[in-house]
Amino acid sequence: MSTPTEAEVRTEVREWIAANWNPDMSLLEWRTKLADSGWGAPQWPKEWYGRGLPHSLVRVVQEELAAVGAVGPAASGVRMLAAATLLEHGTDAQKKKFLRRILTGEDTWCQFFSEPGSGSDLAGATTRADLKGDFWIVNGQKVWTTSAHHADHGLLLARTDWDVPKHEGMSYFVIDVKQQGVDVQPLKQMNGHASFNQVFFTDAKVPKENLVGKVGEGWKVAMTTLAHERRGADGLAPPSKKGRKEGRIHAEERAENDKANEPYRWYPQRAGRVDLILERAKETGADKDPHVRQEIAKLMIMAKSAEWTARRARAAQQQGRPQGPEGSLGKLAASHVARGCARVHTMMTGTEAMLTGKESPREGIIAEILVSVPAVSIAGGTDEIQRNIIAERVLELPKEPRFDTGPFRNVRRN
Amino acid sequence: MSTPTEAEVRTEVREWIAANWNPDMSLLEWRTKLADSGWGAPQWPKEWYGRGLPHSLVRVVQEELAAVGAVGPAASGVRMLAAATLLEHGTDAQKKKFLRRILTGEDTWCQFFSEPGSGSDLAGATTRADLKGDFWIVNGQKVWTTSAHHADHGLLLARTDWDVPKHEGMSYFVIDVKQQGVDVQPLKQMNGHASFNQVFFTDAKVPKENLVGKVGEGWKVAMTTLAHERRGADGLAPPSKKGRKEGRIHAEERAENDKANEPYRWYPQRAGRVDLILERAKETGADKDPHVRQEIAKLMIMAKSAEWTARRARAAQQQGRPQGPEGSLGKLAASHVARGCARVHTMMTGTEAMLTGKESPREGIIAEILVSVPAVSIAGGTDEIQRNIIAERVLELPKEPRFDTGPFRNVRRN
Amino acid sequence: MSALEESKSEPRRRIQFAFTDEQEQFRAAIRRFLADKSPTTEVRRLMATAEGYDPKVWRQMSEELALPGVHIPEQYGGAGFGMVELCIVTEEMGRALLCAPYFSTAVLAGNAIMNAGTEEQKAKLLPDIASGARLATLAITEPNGNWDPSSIETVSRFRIDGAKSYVVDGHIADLLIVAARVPSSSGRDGLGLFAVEAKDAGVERRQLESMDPTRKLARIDFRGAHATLLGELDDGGKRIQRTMDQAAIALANEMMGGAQALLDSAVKYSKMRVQFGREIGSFQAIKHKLADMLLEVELAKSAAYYAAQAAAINDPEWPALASLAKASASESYLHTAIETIQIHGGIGFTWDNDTHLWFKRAKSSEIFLGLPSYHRELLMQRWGV
Amino acid sequence: MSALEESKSEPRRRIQFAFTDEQEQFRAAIRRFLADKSPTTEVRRLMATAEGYDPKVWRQMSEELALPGVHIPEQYGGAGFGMVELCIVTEEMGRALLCAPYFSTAVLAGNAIMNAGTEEQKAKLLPDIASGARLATLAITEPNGNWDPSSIETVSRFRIDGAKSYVVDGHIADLLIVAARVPSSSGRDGLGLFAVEAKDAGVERRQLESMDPTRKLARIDFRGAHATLLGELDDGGKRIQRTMDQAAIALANEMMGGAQALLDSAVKYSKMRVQFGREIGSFQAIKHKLADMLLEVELAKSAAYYAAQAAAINDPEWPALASLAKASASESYLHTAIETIQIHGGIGFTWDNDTHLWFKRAKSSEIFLGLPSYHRELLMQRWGV
Repeated sequence: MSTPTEAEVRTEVREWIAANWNPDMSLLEWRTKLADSGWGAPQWPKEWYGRGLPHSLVRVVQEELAAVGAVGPAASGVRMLAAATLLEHGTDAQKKKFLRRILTGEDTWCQFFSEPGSGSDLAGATTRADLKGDFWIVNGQKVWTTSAHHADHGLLLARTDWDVPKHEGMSYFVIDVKQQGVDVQPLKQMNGHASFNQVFFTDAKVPKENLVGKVGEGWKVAMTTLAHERRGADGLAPPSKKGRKEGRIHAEERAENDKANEPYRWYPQRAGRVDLILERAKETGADKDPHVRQEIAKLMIMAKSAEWTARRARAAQQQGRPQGPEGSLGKLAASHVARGCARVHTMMTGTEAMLTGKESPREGIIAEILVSVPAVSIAGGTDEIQRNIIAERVLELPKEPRFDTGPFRNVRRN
Repeated sequence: MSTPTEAEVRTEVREWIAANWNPDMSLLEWRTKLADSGWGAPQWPKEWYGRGLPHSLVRVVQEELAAVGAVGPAASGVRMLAAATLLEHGTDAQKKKFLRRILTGEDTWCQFFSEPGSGSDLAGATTRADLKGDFWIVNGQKVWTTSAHHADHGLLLARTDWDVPKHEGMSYFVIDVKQQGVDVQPLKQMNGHASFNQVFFTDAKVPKENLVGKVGEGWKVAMTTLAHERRGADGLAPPSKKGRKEGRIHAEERAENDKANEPYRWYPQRAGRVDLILERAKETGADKDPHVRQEIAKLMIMAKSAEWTARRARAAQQQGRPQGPEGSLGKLAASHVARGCARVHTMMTGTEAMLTGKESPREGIIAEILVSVPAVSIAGGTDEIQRNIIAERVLELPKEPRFDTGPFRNVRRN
Repeated sequence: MSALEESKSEPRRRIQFAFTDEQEQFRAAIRRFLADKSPTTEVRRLMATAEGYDPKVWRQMSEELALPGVHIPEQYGGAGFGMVELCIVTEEMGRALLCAPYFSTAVLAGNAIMNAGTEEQKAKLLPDIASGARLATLAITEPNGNWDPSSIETVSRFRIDGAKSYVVDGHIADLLIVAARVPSSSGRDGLGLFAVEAKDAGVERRQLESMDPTRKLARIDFRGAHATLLGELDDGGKRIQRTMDQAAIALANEMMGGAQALLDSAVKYSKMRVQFGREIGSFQAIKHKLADMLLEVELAKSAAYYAAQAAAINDPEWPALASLAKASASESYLHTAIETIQIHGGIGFTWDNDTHLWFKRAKSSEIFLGLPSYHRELLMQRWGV
Repeated sequence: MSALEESKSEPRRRIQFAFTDEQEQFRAAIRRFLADKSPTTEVRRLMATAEGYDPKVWRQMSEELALPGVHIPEQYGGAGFGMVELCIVTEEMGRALLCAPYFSTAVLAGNAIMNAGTEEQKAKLLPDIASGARLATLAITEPNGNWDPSSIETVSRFRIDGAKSYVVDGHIADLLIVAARVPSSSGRDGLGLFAVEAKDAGVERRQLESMDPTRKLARIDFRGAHATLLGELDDGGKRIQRTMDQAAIALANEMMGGAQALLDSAVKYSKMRVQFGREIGSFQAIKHKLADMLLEVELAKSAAYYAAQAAAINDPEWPALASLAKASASESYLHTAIETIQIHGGIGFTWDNDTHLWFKRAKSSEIFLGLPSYHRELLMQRWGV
């Protein structure tokens, strides 16, 4: 069967929407329709809640949904990484069991990769899974998990073989979070937020059929998850911006989004709020100080240049040219910008920057910047790891000699 | 025999000076007296041109020599490092042959350690010495040698065994520089000066008896030389500052000093001339610019703090306390100060800093700073090597894993 | 303290680049005391209280070690030492992040009274400070946050009116030393230091939410409170400035104690933490970062020590050095804190890891008494540039 | 150039974040030419001459590649491209460190005439510039070294009097475009650009000893030399500023070509040089330094490219961006040069190693047209802050 044209798709989806969309439905009712019709994830295979459309036509579906203000499938958090990973590596039984409830939003997912002892060195995980009868028995600790306290399922990377090199001894599982043996604790940060969890596994159980990929291929499967994470959300319908926003369904969606976005409320402050720099300069009178002007200019030059560098990277990609070094540099630039912001915000704010909370400048936003910025050069890979990546992958400098080869059992670890 | 008292030494040397000093002597004549009497190097053993005095009494001799404006023994350049090394590791024949002529200034010395292929990694030297009959035959290249074109003898570190680890296969020699087979070339720097030489050895000869220490112990002997180099001149009489400076002997000494100091003329500029910063601020009007004032203050704070840190190190040493980290940090601080000076001098000088030579500010001194400062973070051990030393020796962090163990023949090199 | 007492008799006329054996013993005694009384469990407990200190520990510090009066002459009940010993105390307190009204009572109020009070006033006020019986503080800055005394607007003669803010331990002090000016004066003229009882009906105090919970700040409104001028009005501006310069030096030393504590913890963690099969401290990225941190800490520490020595012998350059040391310590402490978090990685950003306690002190101390750029400009002026 | 000619017809209205295929081909052609004509052996030969360029190579650049007129409209004998292509040329020349009077003739004088000249003047002066037949330059700065046109003191009406300095290629230019003011004007008023023949009896030129021997500078004294006003006096100040802003953008791009050449050489050396049994590029100290250098170069390059694009489409923000790009390129180029020497170690400080040639260009370009701090302040003013 040949691929339909853009016009055909547009007509078909428009008709389907006209027949089915109603903002007074419940969110679940509507998303069930989306999943069963395949319009919720049109690029997924027909047999798995999609319509097998090429990526280039997904936009058409999104446009039509947005045109009437229709809500999309559940897409927040880790669930779409789970879907992408299962579509690539899962068994049919797994796809059947999990994919539909991902789209409908009935299940919430989280990711169990990082551990206290393996941060920069993710492949050094020591959480273990041992096969006993029909179950893998899981023991260990994971950390930096977002929203584990809401999650139904977790993507788990655990060690199943200690006698092979580190990357070869891990397996990948879907674990039921809501079971005895999985203890989810909040992890409070220095800025007072608790956006992450630490999770303790004590003889937690994973049924054999929840192994994703083969035993020992966990690293490979995890790479799929991480690649999708880096790429961002996978072309699924973003929350629609147009159309009426009244009706039961929108209220339900807003509640869902609020819950999903809660852990990320301080992220703009972590990045330094460069958007406030010039405003604050005027507001505080710092724009009269020749030295502060220099510091502001240095910071704004860096921030602007980082933005343009990212756009150069995207433009090169769009032209199908090799992406060039621009993409990999963004994270490092973001650290510099954030640290620069903390410095300049302090200079501009002066003594008031000793305060925090409601009474402090911008109702605590400035204070939150100052205590959040230190995370930016750590989260998602430290600056040091970024420099290694840039040096080895972009500049092709010789690799760091390794000391963690051979059977993992013998590798030095924490 | 017991150690004489300070008063005894003072009386004895004063009488000797009264009987012998005369500024109309030739420099050689006077220094021969100094060497033969032992007053030129009173802390050296009696049998080797000294008087066996403790270091604490050397000052007394220096004071008495200085009091009449008497010239000291020849001390410039590498000759005192040679003497210290020979006193510790040399044979009696070597001491007899070389030490006296070091004090009299009849011989000039230089040091052949660094090579083009072994800069930071001094023990990676590949200049070779092979024993043929009664001579070691030397082939290879040395670099960064100061005043080799004036030198009579060189302290040579050369590889004599390629089948043992790098530090164990080197030997230490005294080589006659003025022979066929030793080709001394000037090495011009980016600032236009040629303070160093590169030296090519082609079947150059070293008589067997000029081996210092045992075969294979060259690294150990070189460490003695380097330790004395780091410690600076070894308590020998500095050029006297008091007293009459007329007479033949002073003219001869000035000529000698001018020649010895010639390679170092640009060193103050290499260090950045922090002494000129405040003067130049007034001279250029940069002291009116609030931003430049901040930059000046940052620089001066660093420079002053570096000075005080060095004094803390000396004070701790004098109190016999562990020296603490202050000493090892000086070189790194000097790099920061020099780079800061180059930056601030540029800001203050402005457009005139595009010029060089006589017509440029301060008759070329500012320009010379700008093109000389890059050497400060390299010469005498790069900043990177300094950081390794500080981290490993002061903070006692784990050592860098090594890739140059085993027989030197198999070690990767340039 | 007996070893220390001997050293009092030796007048020092030159800057010393090493502490005396007696000073080192004094430091060791304080360090032992604080290791015992101010572990981070205690810091965390106290920073969560409204008062922010433990009266029992304060009593012990006062009675056993006589710390609040270390720099107060013996005739006023103090130990009779000077700036160098005071700065040894603050350095060790900064290292341990002690939660106690020491900086307010001893450094700010104590020096203010010594700088401005008449013999009679000193004899009346200092003994209670030296003994730790009363808590006190100095109120300088006003809600505009300006650290230059010329900008003071609070007015006083026998009654005081105005508002002060960012007052350290202002919520618990018994005695408030307030910088104010006589009506219709301006600039550096007409300024004076006034003693006000905190319990006066004209005093209204409100604790502010401070970024650094280990150092409490308050806003204080004065509405006709009774005030006693300390000394004369003649050179009140100078006396205020002198007090602030001494405070800057004591703060710089306190900061370097904190910076050293952070550096030590970063070094320790980097020797212990293993990633990729080796201690992270064996990677040059960490190694060289730590070497740079050490350099920065040592340089700023040299400045802080030098300034204390210069103030102790009343070297004419000492006010310039106060600004130099404050600017240097501010940059060094904050940078050390940022890099210590970085070396700890994710764990360093968590609440349960202790690093953020020092980070917040570093950030807040960078600002307290004036930002580095303020002090650099002051330094240039004081150097006559 | 045929591929390029097609692109001329497409008017671009938006900032482009990638070069077109035609622009990439143009760049490749220039790079090949310069690799052939301007190896460092040639740079070293020419920098030691008084003229500082090779007339034969200049002729080839002009005739084969039509470079001097790349940005000059076709009706005046140019190739009819704009700022983006001009900046591609300067970037490649900066990379190769070409010794030639291009910046003076094409960038400075060419733009000055286009900005200020009447139709008649452009028709008279530009063809010889586009064809490379005449060398020209722009004399702005005076011996006081100030880059702000308001500070110009040289006066002119029909005769010109005053002194100019730091004039690029002033010793070999045939035509001098001189920024001067009418008598008794001041500030931005009364300024204009004047054409003066270098051979006029009232012109005295003296080459200055420049730190960067690949870019020659001259001092020019005018004593009653004949001068022709280009265009009108009305907004002479604006036309001068526009010329300088264009020059700043072209220079920023030139600098980034140089910075990239240095970075490439540092990367290459670090892969080749072995110490302690491994390539120095395998040490994190070097690895991370190079990663930081790459970031700095890419950021500054993005700014230089963006500014050229903005000027090409006459985006209202482009003068601000000229200052932004110049400040950014200055810091980046100089830092890259310093670190490239550092990575080379001792050899990097020698005369025979090529690094210092770029270092001196970097140092001198940091200053030329105004220091980074000057341009940062200008940027803030232009942003309305």
